[in-house]
Amino acid sequence: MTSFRRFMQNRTGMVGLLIVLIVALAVLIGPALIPYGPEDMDFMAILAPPSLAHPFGTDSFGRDVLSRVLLGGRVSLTISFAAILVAAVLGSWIGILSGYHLGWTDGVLMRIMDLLFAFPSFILAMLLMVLFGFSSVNIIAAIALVYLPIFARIARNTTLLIREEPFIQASRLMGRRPSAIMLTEILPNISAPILVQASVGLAFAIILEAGLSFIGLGVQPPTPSLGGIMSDGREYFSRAPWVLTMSGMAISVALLGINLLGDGLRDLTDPKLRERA
Amino acid sequence: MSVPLLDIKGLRVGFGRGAYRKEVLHGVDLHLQRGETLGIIGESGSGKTMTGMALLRLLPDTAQVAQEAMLFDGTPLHDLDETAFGALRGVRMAMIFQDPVGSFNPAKRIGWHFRQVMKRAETAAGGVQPTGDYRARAVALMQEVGIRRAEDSVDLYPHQLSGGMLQRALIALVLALEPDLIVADEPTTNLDKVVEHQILTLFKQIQRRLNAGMIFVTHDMAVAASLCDRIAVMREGEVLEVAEAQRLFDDPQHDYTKLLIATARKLASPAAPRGEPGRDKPPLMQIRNLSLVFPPSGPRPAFRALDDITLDIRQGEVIGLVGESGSGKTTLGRALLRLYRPSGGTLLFRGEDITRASDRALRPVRRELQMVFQDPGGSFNPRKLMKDSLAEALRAAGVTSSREIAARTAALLERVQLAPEHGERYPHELSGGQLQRVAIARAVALDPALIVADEAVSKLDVSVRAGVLDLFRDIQREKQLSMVFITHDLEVARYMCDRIAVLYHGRLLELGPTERVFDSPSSDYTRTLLETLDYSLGGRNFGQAGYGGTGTERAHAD
Amino acid sequence: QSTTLTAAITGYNVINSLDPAKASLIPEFYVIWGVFNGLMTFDDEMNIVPDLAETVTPLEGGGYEFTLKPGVKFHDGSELTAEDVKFTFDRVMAAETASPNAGKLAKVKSVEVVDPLTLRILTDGPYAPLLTFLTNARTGTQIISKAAFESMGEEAYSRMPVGTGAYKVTDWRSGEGLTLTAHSEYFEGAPTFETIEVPLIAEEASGVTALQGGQIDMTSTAPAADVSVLMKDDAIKVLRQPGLNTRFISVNLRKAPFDDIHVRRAFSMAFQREAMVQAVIFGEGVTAQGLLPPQLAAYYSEEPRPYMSYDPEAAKAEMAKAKYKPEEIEIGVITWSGGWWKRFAEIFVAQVNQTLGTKLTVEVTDANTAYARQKSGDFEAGVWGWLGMVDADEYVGDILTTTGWRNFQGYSNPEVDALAAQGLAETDPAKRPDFYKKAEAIAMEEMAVIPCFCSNIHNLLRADLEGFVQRPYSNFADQFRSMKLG
Amino acid sequence: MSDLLGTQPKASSLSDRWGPVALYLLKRLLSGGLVLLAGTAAVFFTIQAAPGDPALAALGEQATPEAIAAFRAEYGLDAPLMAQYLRWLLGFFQGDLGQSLAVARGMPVGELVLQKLPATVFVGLFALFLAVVLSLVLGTLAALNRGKATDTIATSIAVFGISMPDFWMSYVLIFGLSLGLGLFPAFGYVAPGDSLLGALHAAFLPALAIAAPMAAVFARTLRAVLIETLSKPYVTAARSFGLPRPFVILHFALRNAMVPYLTIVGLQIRYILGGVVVVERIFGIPGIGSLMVDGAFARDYTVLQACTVVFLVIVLVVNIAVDMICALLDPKQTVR
Ligand SMILES: Nc1ncnc2c1ncn2[C@@H]1O[C@H](COP(=O)(O)OP(=O)(O)OP(=O)(O)O)[C@@H](O)[C@H]1O
Ligand SMILES: Nc1ncnc2c1ncn2[C@@H]1O[C@H](COP(=O)(O)OP(=O)(O)OP(=O)(O)O)[C@@H](O)[C@H]1O
Ligand SMILES: [Mg+2]
Ligand SMILES: [Mg+2]
Ligand code: NI
Repeated sequence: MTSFRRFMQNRTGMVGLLIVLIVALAVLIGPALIPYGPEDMDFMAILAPPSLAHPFGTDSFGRDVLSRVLLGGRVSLTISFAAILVAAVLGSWIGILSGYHLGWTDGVLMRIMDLLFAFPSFILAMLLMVLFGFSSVNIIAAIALVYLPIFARIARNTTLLIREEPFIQASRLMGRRPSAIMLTEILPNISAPILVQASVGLAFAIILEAGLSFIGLGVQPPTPSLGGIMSDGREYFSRAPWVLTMSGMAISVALLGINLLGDGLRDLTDPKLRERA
Repeated sequence: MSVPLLDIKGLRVGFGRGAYRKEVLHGVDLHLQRGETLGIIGESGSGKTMTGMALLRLLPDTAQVAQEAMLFDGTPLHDLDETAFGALRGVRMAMIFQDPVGSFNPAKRIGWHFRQVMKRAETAAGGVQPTGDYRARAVALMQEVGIRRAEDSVDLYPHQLSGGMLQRALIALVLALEPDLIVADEPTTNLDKVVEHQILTLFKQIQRRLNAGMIFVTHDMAVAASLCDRIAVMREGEVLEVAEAQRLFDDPQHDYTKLLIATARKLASPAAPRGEPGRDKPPLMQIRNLSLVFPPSGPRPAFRALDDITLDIRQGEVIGLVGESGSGKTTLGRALLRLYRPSGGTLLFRGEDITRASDRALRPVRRELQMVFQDPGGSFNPRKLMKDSLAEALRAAGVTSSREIAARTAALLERVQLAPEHGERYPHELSGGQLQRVAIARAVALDPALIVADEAVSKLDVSVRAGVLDLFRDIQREKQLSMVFITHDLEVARYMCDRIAVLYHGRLLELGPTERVFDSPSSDYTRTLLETLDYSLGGRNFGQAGYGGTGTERAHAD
Repeated sequence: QSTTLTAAITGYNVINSLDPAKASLIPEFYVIWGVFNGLMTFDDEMNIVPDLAETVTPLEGGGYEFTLKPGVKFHDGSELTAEDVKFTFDRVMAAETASPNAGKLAKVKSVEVVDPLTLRILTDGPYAPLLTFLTNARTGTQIISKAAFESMGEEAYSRMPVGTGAYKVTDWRSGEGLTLTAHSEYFEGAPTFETIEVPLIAEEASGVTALQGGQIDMTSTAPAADVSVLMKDDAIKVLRQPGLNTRFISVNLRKAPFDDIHVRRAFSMAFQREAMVQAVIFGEGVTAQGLLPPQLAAYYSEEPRPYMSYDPEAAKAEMAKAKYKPEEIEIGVITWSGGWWKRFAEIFVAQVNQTLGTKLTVEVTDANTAYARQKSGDFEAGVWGWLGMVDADEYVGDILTTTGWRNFQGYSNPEVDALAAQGLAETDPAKRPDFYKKAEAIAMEEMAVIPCFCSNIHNLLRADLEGFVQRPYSNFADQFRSMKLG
Repeated sequence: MSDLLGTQPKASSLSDRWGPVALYLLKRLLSGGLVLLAGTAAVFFTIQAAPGDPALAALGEQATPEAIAAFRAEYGLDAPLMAQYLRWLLGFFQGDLGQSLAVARGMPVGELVLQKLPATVFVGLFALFLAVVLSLVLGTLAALNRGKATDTIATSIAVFGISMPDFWMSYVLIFGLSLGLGLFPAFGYVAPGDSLLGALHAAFLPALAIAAPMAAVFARTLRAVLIETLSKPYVTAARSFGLPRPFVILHFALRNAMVPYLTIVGLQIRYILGGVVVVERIFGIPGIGSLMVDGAFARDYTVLQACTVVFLVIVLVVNIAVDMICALLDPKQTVR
């Protein structure tokens, strides 16, 4: 309750939340409100400029760009969200395991994370896509693998920080099982930095997904994704600049919201900032 | 009297705006003469630091400061703009901060700090040609404050000096500025008693030399008593009373002052001798030649934290573990509980060897060995209600029925003199004293045979300390627990313990009944340690002996 | 006048080998055309005319006798002789060379040197496309220097080849570009530009911005979407014409559901080819109803073919005759992630699904996987198309005959095989097209592939650049010699 | 009470601090080597598991079956996988990265990589430089004017930067600054060896496109860290000595904010390298990122392996360098 109140005070966070909510609402119910489906082709209106009928214009198949951007946004957000979720859950688990047990477990797990982390993110994702084929599931897996080591490291470091905390020691002294300690004592207390990282990661995941789709390694058509629409729009930019511009601005707005929200969350969870606020 | 050096009236400091505004000083009045020392005492959070910071305009931007008057040597400070004030700060007024380690730029050597400060002092004095030989002057100053091998020390980084040395260096820095007003904000709280003693001595000398006015902030009654001419008592942003040091102790006006003084006196008076409990019973825990080596990590070599410790803990006795910071008290405590695995020696619990027992094998024994930690806040999962933390412990003790758990939780809370509603709170919603009570309750819930209390009261305010100590002692007697009481506070050790063990560099230097150790210590180190009690145990004669506020200077043989 | 021209190859950035026998990628030929000459060449009207050859005389029983132009110099200054020509052809034909272009000379029995400037190519019976295959096009029969090749070795030669062309390669930065320098002793006179920089620009769109930004002077291709806009730009000259190519849906006739002719016909009638041309290549092309493109004018059949136009009712009716139910057809149409190829599959799938109620999906992979799967027969349907093929046999013979090496769809009809064989042997240009037209008609009736459209080819030049004559097979470096800034 | 004030450590000389550094370096290099081995093995076996064939990429869609067979024999692609990998590994240890299969058929990969590396390094460093400079300015301005208009503006710029994916930024820059205003070339790369000014001019837009999101991340980090150091007691102490404000900001606040700042910079190197790949393609920069993309698409595993090695080494070197700089800047830690 108090943290919610504190969040309400945070102007950045609130603006971010507002944008995110609007974006979420738009991508969730927006497509249903538009008279054109994102896959409805109209060969009479190929590359029509923005108008009242098509506020974002149409693409090369005469599809309504607005409805494609909205649905594409939904797809991109879903993929990024799923990827971050997978990375966060798996990464936290690996990190806690590593940080709690240390020693051998830690060595092996962290070397694997190091390996993943050594690859430039985009290249790692790209390689995975080329190797395992293009599909939404593979994109999710690729992005998740890119972020896995980040979450694992954060979880491990925070676990290391609190594993010597008296309340953990007290738990150990009660003779509780390590798994129980990890689950009920450690996990709730490292969730804040994980959450903040997740919000930052979400923005990067969207960029990564869009980047992959942009160079043609994205979801399968006709499903739109923001990067895919941009990639198409880039091809006929000089003829129909609105496709790239509108989808590009859409992605920027979504990222803006998520970033601001992330800032707000960070301010909220960082005890140092909190003290001084 | 002449114009006071400092005259503050109606100082108010607040943070935040609008509905979120929180005032932390509600109109503070203080005044100070040249050469005089004004003590400010009061519990943590009462606004002592804020007063000093407001005076030097060092508060963060988020703070709003208002005052009726603030005169420095007759000049109204509040009329000065940033530039004019900047010309005063660091030149005529200076502050010594609570945390000497934090006051130095960790990236720069000690000498660098001196050079910058001296340059600044020269510019302020309008000195055109810099004297240049900052280093020599720095060394001289450092020698003056009693830093040995000052030549070498100026080339060290702050983290390479001990807290005591840094505190001295900080004082030397302020000396270099030669101010008229020194605000010293708890300059010795972080130091152990031995060092504190030296530094306070030094302080007085310097003040005398500069004939400066000094505001000395502390929460330690004894220190204030022995150092200050006048003492102001603060609580919750208000000055409750100001009086001559002697008078304050003889005739406190305010209830809060009375409470503070009573608590301090109580701790200072030795407990009634209790003999040596458990002498005839078999020892609960036998420690034989215990040693512990921390393995090397990164660039740091292996470190022998415990060395050949032999000690029996008898049923129902309280052993005090004292020694300077870093001597291995905590490490020994944790080794006893098998939170660390000893590197050598044996550890027998009820005759059973647990030196190398695996975590799994230890689990049944664990409940018998409990710990109460220094940081009451940190020893609870911040995301759990207090009653859930207690319930957790009860479950670990084998209680399964939820009705019984509820009943026992309530009983435990009651036993540590808390209301049931305290169980419904989160850790941050309780005060330190209350938290430590719950911590005791949790330890007791498991029905242990041994409790290790690691600096269990050092983070608590003086005013609540005695209460918690009494609770400890009551429960210990009631349940006939054995207890290892770790502290660096000799008063506390004497108040609580049956036997005292003195650790020094990981070795057991001395072990004996409390009375014996205090009366006829067998090692030099213990003797040195006890010397510090002379003033801190001023309870025998508060306000009389001291560092010569108004009294005579205390002879001190070095 | 500047003596350097920057002519970018756009849409590609890999050149592996400039050895004609080994070359097979389009950008490789783009360069080879300027570095080498063939015995023959195409003139501006796409007629085959002698290039290094002076005279060409048909021989009884198949083959030709060629006399060479005297005094033709290689880049290293040595003179071209019949030995070089024989060496070139023998090498392409030799099994150990494993030349991807060996098929062009498959019917050649032997190459005989008569005198230093005369040679004979003997074939197994009449072999109609031979002269076409000896042109300086995507053929691999460009003449190399025997002496230089033998002294340099294949590896080095393939990077710094010695030819007779107007330009020689003087620098080659892998994946990045090449520098060509004028061959001053070129047999038709020294070229205008001293140096030609040939950067390789992977993204066509980047090529356009580079041209607009003045970093390059011309491109080898243009993104179809930009063409209409660029034509309005006075600073840029757009060359365009229908190209020698056909884009089609390759269907696997060995597998369900395309083993059923009715499915293929239904599919062919279920989509609008005109819309496809608009949406996929922005009108830069024409619809196709067969494999032979309009640019092979003599071979092109204008009269409408059945099943080749959009007719939803007929499509449904045809589908009803099939043994498969439309809603049970859940196959993927393979395409790859390069620009319009993806849209090609996408619009096909969308329209067919809409008309017939099938459940086709688009299966985007990368180009390499798409190639591999088509070649190995691991596919149901995919978009496909060949580029720069200059002889009718390369369409009908290679794609539609049982043993044709481009026949990925597994089509087999003895009648078509026979007609193709006859066409191969018919040297009379007047009679030859008939065989191919007939063969194509049969195959299209059976819908061996589903033809979609032919796309235009483009070159973009800065407005003052002149002398580039565009050929429908999409030529490039062969024109550098005649180019100048006007 | 004579010597209770603690032992006196010696002033630490540089050689004292570099002693453990050598050991640390050795350890890092060793573990880096292991990562390298694992990385190449992972890349090799996954690329082999993927569909596609380098022969097709090398020979194009016109390739005849005979040509493909000959190609496979020529490059030993018909040998068992393990044997192929071991052969590569053996070569690697002898400094031979093999021949490119498809991207630049037959060309020694080492040579190829050396040809491409300078462009990537140049653009990457340029981007890093821009990101650092931009972020230092923005972050410091924001932190010093916390809560004021300047802070809002600087933070907004930073948030805006993060909200622009590099490829989208590239287009905005191309159409705005290049084709629109004609300030910078839209395409192409000039080697710094040919003309440093020309190289900077040509690489400005791509570097900026990569740098913008990074600058934003750095700036936000710096702002947060700086706000934290500004509230450190030593800053208050420095003010209480009356030291001038700019001096305090520079030598107390910024100086101590550098370690966490640089740590973040080091961590972001993988994004910079990733950004380079996309931006290289858009701007036609002949770098190692494009090479790796081509290698992946062409299944040219020798090229891919070599690029993997290069990228892993870059990341390793940068991280070690950052650690070293941090160790140098922070007297407390010799090395972490
Ligand atoms: N930046 C700040 N914002 C809001 N409140 C603050 C801030 N700094 C201090 N306070 C509050 O002001 C009050 C007085 O703090 P101050 O530091 O003066 O106490 P103190 O008497 O020095 O305590 P201690 O003995 O613990 O040093 C406390 O309640 C504290 O929480
Ligand atoms: N986990 C550890 N690894 C390495 N060295 C340690 C570790 N914990 C403590 N030490 C070292 O062991 C020594 C003893 O530490 P310990 O915490 O027991 O001291 P202490 O007497 O409790 O001091 P304090 O009064 O400051 O709490 C110290 O020098 C400390 O630096
Ligand atoms: Mg304070
Ligand atoms: Mg301790
Ligand atoms: Ni002494």
